[in-house]
Amino acid sequence: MPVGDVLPELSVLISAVTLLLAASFMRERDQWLAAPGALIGLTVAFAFCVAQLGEAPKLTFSGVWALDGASIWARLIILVAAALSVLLTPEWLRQDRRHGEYYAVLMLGTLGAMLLAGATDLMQLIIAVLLSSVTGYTLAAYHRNWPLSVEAGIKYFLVGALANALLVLGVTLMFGLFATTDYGELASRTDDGAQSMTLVAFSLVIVGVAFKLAAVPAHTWMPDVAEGAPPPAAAFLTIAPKVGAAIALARFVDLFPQDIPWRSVVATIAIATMSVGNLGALGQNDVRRMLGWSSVSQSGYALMAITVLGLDPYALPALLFFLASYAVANLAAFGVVTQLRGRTNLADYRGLATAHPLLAAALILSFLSLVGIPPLAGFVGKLALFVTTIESGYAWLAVVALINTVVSLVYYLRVLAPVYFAEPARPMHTLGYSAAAAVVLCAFFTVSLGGLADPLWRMLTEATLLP
Amino acid sequence: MLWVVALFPLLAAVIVHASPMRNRAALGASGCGVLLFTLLLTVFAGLEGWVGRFAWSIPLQFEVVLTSSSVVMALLVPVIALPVLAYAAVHERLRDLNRLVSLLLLFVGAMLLLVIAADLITLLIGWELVGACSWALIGHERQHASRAASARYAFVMTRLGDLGLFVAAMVAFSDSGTFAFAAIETLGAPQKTILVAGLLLSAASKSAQIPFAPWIFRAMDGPTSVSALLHSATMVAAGAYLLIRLEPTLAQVPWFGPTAIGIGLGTALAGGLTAMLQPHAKKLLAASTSAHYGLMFVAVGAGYPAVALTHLVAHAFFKALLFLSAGVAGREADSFYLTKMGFGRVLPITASATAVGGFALAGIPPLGAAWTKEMVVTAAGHFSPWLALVVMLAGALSAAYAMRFVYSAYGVAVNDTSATSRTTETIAISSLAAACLALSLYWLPSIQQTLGAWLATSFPTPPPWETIGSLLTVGSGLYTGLLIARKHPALGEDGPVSAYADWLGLPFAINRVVERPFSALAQHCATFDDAVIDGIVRRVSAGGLFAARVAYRGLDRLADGLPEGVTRWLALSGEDSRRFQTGLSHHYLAFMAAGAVVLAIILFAGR
Amino acid sequence: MTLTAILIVAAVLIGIGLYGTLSQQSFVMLMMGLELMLNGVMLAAVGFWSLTAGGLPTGQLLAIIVMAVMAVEMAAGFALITAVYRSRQADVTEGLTTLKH
Amino acid sequence: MLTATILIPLLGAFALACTRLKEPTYRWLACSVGSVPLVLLVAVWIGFDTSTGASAFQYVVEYPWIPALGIGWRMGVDGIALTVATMSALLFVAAIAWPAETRGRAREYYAWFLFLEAVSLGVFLTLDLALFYVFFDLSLVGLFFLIGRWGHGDAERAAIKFFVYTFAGSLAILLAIIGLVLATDPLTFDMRTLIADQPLVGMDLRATLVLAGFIIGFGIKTPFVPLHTWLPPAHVNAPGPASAVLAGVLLKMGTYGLIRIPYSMLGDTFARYAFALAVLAVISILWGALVSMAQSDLKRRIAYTSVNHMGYVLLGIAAAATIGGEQAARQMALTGATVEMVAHGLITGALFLICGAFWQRTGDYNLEHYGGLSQIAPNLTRFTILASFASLGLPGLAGFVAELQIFVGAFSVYPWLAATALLGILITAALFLQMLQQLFFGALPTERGDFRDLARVEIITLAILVLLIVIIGIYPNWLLTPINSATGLLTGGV
Amino acid sequence: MNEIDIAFWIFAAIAVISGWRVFCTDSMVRASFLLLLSFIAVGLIMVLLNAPYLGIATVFMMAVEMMVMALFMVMFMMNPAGLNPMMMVHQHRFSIAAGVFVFAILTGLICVTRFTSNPVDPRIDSVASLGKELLGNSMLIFETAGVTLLATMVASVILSSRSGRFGMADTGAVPPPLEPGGEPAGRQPEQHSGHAHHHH
Repeated sequence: MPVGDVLPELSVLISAVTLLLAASFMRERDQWLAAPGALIGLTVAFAFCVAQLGEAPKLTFSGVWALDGASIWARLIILVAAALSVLLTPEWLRQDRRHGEYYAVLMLGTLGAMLLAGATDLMQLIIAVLLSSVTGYTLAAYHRNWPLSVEAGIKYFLVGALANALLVLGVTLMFGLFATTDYGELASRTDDGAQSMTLVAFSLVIVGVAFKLAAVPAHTWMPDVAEGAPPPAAAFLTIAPKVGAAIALARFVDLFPQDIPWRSVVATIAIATMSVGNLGALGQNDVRRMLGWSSVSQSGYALMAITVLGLDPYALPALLFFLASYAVANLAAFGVVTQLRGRTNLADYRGLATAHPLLAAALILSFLSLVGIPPLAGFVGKLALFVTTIESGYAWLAVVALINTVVSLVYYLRVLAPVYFAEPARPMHTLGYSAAAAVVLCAFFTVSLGGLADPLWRMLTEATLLP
Repeated sequence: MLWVVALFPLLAAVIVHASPMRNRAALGASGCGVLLFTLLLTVFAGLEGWVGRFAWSIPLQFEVVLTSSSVVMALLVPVIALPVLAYAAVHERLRDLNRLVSLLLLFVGAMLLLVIAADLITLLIGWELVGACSWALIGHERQHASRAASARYAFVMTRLGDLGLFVAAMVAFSDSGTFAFAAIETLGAPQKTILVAGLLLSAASKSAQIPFAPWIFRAMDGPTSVSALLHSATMVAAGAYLLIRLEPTLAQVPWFGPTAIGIGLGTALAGGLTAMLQPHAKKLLAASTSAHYGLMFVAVGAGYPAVALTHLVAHAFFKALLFLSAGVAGREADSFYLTKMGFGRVLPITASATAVGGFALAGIPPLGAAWTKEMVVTAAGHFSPWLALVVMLAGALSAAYAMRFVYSAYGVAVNDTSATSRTTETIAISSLAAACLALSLYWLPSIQQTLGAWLATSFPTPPPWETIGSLLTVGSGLYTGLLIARKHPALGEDGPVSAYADWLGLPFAINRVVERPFSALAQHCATFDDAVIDGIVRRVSAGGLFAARVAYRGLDRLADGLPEGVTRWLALSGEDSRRFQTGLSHHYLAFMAAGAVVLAIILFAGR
Repeated sequence: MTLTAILIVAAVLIGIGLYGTLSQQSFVMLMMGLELMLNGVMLAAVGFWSLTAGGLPTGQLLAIIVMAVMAVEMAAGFALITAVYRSRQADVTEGLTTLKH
Repeated sequence: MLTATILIPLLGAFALACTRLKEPTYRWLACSVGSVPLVLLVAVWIGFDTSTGASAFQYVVEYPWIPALGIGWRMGVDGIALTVATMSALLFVAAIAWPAETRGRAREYYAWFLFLEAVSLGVFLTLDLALFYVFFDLSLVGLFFLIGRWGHGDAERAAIKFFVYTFAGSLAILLAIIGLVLATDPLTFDMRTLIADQPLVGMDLRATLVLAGFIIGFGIKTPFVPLHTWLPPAHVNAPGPASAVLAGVLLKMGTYGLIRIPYSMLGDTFARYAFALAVLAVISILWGALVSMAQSDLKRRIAYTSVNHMGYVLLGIAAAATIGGEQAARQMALTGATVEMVAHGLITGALFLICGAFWQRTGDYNLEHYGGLSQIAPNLTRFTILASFASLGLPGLAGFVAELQIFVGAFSVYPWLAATALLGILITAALFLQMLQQLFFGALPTERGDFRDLARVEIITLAILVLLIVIIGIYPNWLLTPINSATGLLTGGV
Repeated sequence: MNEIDIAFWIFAAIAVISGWRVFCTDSMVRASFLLLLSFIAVGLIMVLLNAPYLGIATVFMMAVEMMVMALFMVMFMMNPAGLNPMMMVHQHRFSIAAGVFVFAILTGLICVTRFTSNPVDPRIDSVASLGKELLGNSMLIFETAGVTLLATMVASVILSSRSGRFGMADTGAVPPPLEPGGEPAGRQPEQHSGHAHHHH
């Protein structure tokens, strides 16, 4: 049993369990110590992941687990996102009695997202989705005494339960058709002409994964979670599962030959997702909810790369880079929200630039990056997306994305305008130092990923997708 | 090197303007000094045969030379400007006098540049500068908005003509690759046609010919000295001069002669009539200016540029003289209406000088102007005898209004009690009168010989019937004028005549046909721009939000209407029904299930 | 007892389950619908295992996975329902409409 | 050298943003930092080799940014870029020096201005398409904040409209750039390579679409009718210096981009649609002039004249692009277009600064509410009259040099269009004279009795601009030589 | 039509009918027991399909689960004993349509799809092979499933337990206030939430 191949996951798991035990023995006022503990665990996992970068891409655990560029990079992004959201947490949950367990759940959620990225077996996929979902519900509902939070949690759950049921159904049908759940064998058996049942099974699985990706038609939980969940958790939930799911989806669709017109399906989902997300965000006066909608639309952009997967060598690197840029920018935005003690009403943001220039700068940077203003990370990500999409002959998709980008600019500016142009009415209280540190880090990444994009990009271009 | 002739006054103008000089004496002296020096420069340049070349870039080459005709003009401009400026220094109000003087110098400089130009661009530059100066001079008294309006009217009207010059330059370059006058000869026939049309257009507008004439009345809002200079040697003269300078080229186009003559005669008659009906001294003179430049057009059109030139010179002197004296009378009467004037007894010198000018205007021998007018008649006669008769008629008209002006302004009248004329004014006026008298030398055959030799042409000899005819017409004209002045001194001040007195209603027509529709058009465009063009943009942006709502409503029916039908949909609160994210989990579930089906359908469709 | 027969029975169960999921207001009843769906799925899985996969162990594992999914979701679901009930006194989907638009 | 030209103000902006000083010090600090690029560019100008056979782009520097995508920090100038960039630098110094109402936020105000200067110069100086886009977008960001924060009236809305509208254009440009660049192998954003091997030759449909993208994008920025309606509100609500920069510098990015990218890199396709562009240009000329004529708002009026003048530029470019035109004429047209960019930058810059002066004194742009100012504000009157006459193309001033060449050049390619466009200068004359009349002539309204004349700083700033306008009008050789060295190459001459 | 077939059909009938009745009964407790019945029937079908282990496992697991569910009803669902009739549904027609549609589609496809016919050899020891699979090829999956179950337990404890080591577990489980001593940001739930309108 090649334990070495899952060292990162193991370290995350072990630290999760450790935290759980520690939390049940630590005194209440020491609970925050779990945060540094979690950071240590994530750092170790990160180190192991980096170590894996060197190795040649391979399938282990008899084809269940992929160690390729895609999964490794995705897991790195997930780990970073998790670490940053951990930084946001301790001050936020200070007075929560179950402070310590939070980190355990978060770690397990991280594990689930990582497993999503690496799964090359349909059953493994199911379990990964399940793990990240069940932890996700918990994180979303973590403010057990706060109506919005639990409401977000149960809505997340209801959508998730059906999605998983459909996923399981799809997988079972797949098994019935091909008598296997292993990607490698699937790829070899899907070649001979697809039956109608295959199409049904395929679309069921797609919906199941789309739920994790917060893509239409299973996107409905995203705005609720973004608004209701604790902002640190929302930051995590809008990023980590999405990253994993994007890779999982890419892996899955890549198995199927052209006589299943999956490109048009993915393209449709992409357009629907980015449009619905943008239209939803357009009228929002609630910043957290707006961020939720905007991250729906961002999934749509990511799907562009999946649409053209295999048509252009840059598709996969573009996807990874875009996910990375999205992750840092989105984290920065949620970080600012957290640091402002969950301030969410648009009007409450008036004059932020005067009250807290640095936070305002971070917010501006993250929003501009989400729009794709150069030379920020988001720009390079979008540029790569557009390049690969157009290169693969899907220029019309790029045009749709372009229009959506313009629309998105409007609602980002609707926030930035009061932030910068108005004067503050009341003093704006902030949370604490670690959240501030997280914000600064994210802003820094947002800038540097754009300015110094080359090393990352060059490494990403080597990334591979198995099988 | 020849550039100096034009650049010196321009530069001097800037210096004077920058200088702290504010009192009359200093300004007058310096201005006159500048003009004198310019005059000397011109003479010297003429003797030395200076030329000038200058280039902005390879295609943009400029050249200035002195031809026989341009020498005459180049001398004439400062000679006339000298007394006018001296007069201005004492006559005009002290406020802004410094600006007035420097503008006058600028005016002269620009005119000189135009005169010595040997390529279309230099010409264009001088041409437009003259226009701009005229704007500043007409609107000189800034506290009156009406003056500025008149200045604008004049400038826009003349710039409309300038476009002709632009076109000419464009044609010349597109065909020959250069702008030099020399190259114009080589143009192809069609290009030449356009070019000549352009030149004629700009000349007509500058020289206040029909239909551009009305601007010259608006120009009367400027100070008297400005009018004097503007009508005699600069602005208005430019048009006629252009035709004289380029006549050999122009004449190569068959239709040029008739057209020029047509414009000229039309203006001569219309202007003469207008002037005769005009009770306003300056406007009377202004109309007569148009008329006389019309005569010059006729001469050029008939192929006698030299004749036109000589007439231009003569006209310059007496017209400047008349304006100056009109200015004195106007100041004393505190109005330019002839009925208020009549200072023959108190200002005898001015009066007699004015008489000289007036007779010259009327074309009474032995004054030089009479000869030049005679030459015009002859030239026209060479083209066709009937033309000669019409020109005589124009002459009669000019005699008539000349008489009216002299008699009313400086005749013996009731309000002829007290009036003063400043010495410098008197000197300026009388010097000009002397010049008018001196021009009587035109009649001497020897002088005519030398002139013809100098201008490389020979003057036509008038057949006797023409001489007699014109003498008779002049006589009858004088009589008519006297009649008007005595019997109907206020003719044209009011009543139906006054309408005709303003260019026979031409400005009214222009206002109705051009100005109003144009401003209306502008307004409509602005409205359209805001309402439609920007409107579309606003719609699009609003459409975004609208699309959001519609999308929600549509999808909401899917998530909600579909399940339970409209009734159920109505059961939800209005806000919910407007948004797709109803907040009701089972809608999300339904939507997801439906979505899975849709995906499958797409897959099936795609096979 | 043919595969088709088994699958049709499964289909019936899935259909009923979906109906329950979409139609029930009470969270608990809704989850019963989900259970029923998964029940059908499980039947189908075993059917496949036994009649098309020639006893390939993966089939059994799949069935177990389905069972796991069922269990996990039940557990999480009940926990959430409890939490909601405590904080909102809500037990039906219509009870939670604060988060919308 | 060019790198420093961009980096110094950029770093200066950040440095300024992090300091705590007194209000006036910021102004002079920013002014001195902002004038460094001007000095450097003048030095570049002096050293610029215009002899025949000299390489088109000089002072080239190149560092990799994303080599995998062929993106790099590439800088270099030809005659056009050099002249336009230098004008922009000068205008920025003027705008910074201009006394502005910073509402207690001097630090950010001047920091944004330096930032804007850096990125705007970047647009003109870069030789890398990706970098071009980067700077192009950043300029929008900078101006968005300047207008929104220090503008007046409904500044926020105007700022957002401006940003969204022009951002849409720039995204169109982005797509076009990608479509263009993807035809190169290996992938590169290097302008010189793209100019050299005209990547889209032979791909008609794709070339057309790419061209359309560029035309829309730059058309919005320039702006041409009917894509111009973002301009008036942006101008009206922007502070004087900002709109001076907007009109003087940012609008040039559109036309400069047209020359630099589609004209140079899509030669054939661009030529095929040159006539359509020329028609568009004439429409812009007449429409801009007409609509401007009907405006009673000082700033709107001048804003619309910008539409008119940029129409001239477009006409020149279109004429220069046409196949079959006389080379000399096409070169003249293109030179004229470039000179018009410079001239319009200076003239309109001056005019908008003057507008700023009006607003600071009265907070009112309505022409109806003015009159007779020449009696109490002679200096203001002087400068305004000069600038207006320059704008209506009076000989001896900069505008004439440009428009003459445009008309003459365009005429031998499109006689009728050029002749029609001539009407533009007539209407412009009318509207400017009317504006002058309403502002300065006639009786002085009582409520304007306390109108201050220009202060010393304002006089100096305007004097420099106007002096330059006059010099260009009388002796433009120093300007025409470098421009011609570039246009000669661009129009296939020596 | 041998006895196995008969048995199958009987079980199938039980599964389906009881499944259907789940949503027609008035008491949730009854509903849960009906569901259990359906599960048991399915489990027995599994036994018929040579999967005794799975069958039995299902039966037991579901038995337990349904007990839990029943407990829930009794704990705090309204109307546990179903004394008065209960019909709480929404989007009813759509749901029926959806159910029928899915059934029809699946059935149709099942009939047209060509499944490879490869029945299991009755003689193999299915349990042993399953064990080998779990600890062999599919070990990672199995392990992950275990982790998932762990996570689920943690999650349900966190969410549902009323009190913890430090007293009431929920106290303080709210966002920090926007201003010290103030309310957390975000909208407040409408008052009417609770046993919301039940439409029929």
